[in-house]
Amino acid sequence: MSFLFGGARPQPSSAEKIAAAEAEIEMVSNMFNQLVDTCTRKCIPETYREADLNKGESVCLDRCVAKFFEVNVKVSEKMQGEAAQRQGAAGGAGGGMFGGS
Amino acid sequence: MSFLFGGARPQPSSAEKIAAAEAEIEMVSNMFNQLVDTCTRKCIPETYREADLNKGESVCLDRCVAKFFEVNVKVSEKMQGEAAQRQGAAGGAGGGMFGGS
Amino acid sequence: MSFLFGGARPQPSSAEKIAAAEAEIEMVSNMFNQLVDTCTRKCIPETYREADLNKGESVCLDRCVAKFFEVNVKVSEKMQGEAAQRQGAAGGAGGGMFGGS
Amino acid sequence: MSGMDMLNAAEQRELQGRMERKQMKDFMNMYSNLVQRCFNDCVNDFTSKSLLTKEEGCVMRCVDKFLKSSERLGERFQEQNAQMAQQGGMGVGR
Amino acid sequence: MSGMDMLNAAEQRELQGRMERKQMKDFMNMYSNLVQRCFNDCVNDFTSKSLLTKEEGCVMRCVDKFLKSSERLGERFQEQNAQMAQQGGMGVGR
Amino acid sequence: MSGMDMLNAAEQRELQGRMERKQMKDFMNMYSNLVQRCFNDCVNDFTSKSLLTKEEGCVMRCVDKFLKSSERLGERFQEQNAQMAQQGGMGVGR
Repeated sequence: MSFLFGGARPQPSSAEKIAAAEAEIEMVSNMFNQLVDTCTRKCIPETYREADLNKGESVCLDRCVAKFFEVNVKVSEKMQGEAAQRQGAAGGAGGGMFGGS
Repeated sequence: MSFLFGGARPQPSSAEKIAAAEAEIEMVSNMFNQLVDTCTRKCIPETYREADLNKGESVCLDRCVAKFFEVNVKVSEKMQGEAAQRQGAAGGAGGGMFGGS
Repeated sequence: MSFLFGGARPQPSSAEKIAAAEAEIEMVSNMFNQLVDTCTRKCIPETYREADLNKGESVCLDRCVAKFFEVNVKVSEKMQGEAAQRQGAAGGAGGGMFGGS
Repeated sequence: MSGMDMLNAAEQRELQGRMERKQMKDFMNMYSNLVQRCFNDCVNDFTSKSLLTKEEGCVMRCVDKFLKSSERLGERFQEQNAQMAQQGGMGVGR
Repeated sequence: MSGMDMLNAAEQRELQGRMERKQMKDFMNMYSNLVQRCFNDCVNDFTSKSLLTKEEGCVMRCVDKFLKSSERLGERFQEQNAQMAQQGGMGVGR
Repeated sequence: MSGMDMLNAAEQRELQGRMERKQMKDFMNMYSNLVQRCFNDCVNDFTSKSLLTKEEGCVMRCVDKFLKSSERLGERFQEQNAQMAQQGGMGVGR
């Protein structure tokens, strides 16, 4: 999912390349699953009076996808910015559980 | 979990057979975990005044299991019916993320 | 995660030793993920008026970690106690889905 | 741009196999989420051990609506993704 | 009927090993869901850093009740499953 | 006390590799939980297909707050863990 975390570094072994591709696909698939979960909860009322999507629900789903992508882009830009800052600062206080590598 | 998705097709390699059996067990185990999650939320109040299950809670759990199975059967019948229809129609509009093979 | 389930038994093969170490790390990591999920829901209001943690939120998080550990210790002691009882009784009624060794 | 472009034929076959197992798993997860969601939203009467007619109707409409929603979301997801790939090569997957 | 019936001895041993690892994982998941559920429902006071007596009591009853529920649900699950297997060979597992 | 102390060098290397893959997966999970949480709490207007200014602000503050919370929780987690290891050798990990 290159739009999320920037370009890839050179990857040597075959197992590593497969693992990286697999991780990329898994990321996309997770993102889609969360999108389905989130957007159906936001747009589909829990009463189920009709089996079809009505106009309002359909439009809501479409806009929900657009906003979900926009949020993903903003968040990933923010996190890349912070990662770059941290690397620049080289050895600040932080880290915690997610500071590694 | 053959009651959910109909009979198995011939499976050649050993790895595939093990993977299929593993998937079957995992499906049952997932179903049980969801049953526990769902039925305890439906039947057990979040106050925990007593450590034992009372009569009302016990009966509720029993009925919840019966209804959960009934829903599983209905949903899987419905989805098998639709899959059959789709195969008959051979190349309709649908698909989306879940239309594949 | 030895504080949860008592000492380890002798483990022969290399694959088993790696699997056990992996499971231990996974347990800790799961516990931390649940801690993050639970404590942020308990302590961080969903309005996000400010980007920083305020004093009240920080203190709440600290106490939440302490209580989460305390609950883990109490629950694991209780379950070890019951497991010991069951082994002593050797062949009581129980078991269900979670009775197995 | 994407890691997948750098795989050779053997590596692609291996990846393909894993993806098929993943698809099966994904389908099962989708199925059980669907059941759980619809059960949760539709079944609330535990004075009987059989589904009420209105509960069954609710579950069926819920499944329909959920499948249609997933399909629509899948289409939009792919469009958005293709659009991002065009604007500055930031697409997902290939 | 079930995929498992077609495995030979070596395949069953391999499956057995995987199932043992899975059981360990399942137990850990069950344990951490239990902790999370009971913590969530019982611990709501963050003016102190030690569990209150009433919180501890609530957690202990919650754990008891949850284990008893799981056991009961497990028994009913297996009964239902056996029953389905009889009615038209649609059982789960073997 | 811990299982990890008994691994030889080759076993530790293998474990190391698995842990790196796990770390990558954990990071991705953390990222997507973060997105889902902040989207859920901040985005509630579907009369337009672009983020409102106030929604974007909310998401950015939510991300910040969540990262700071995770960092703080990580520190406390490690302290508690170290403390338990001292009191009677019941620590997690090494």
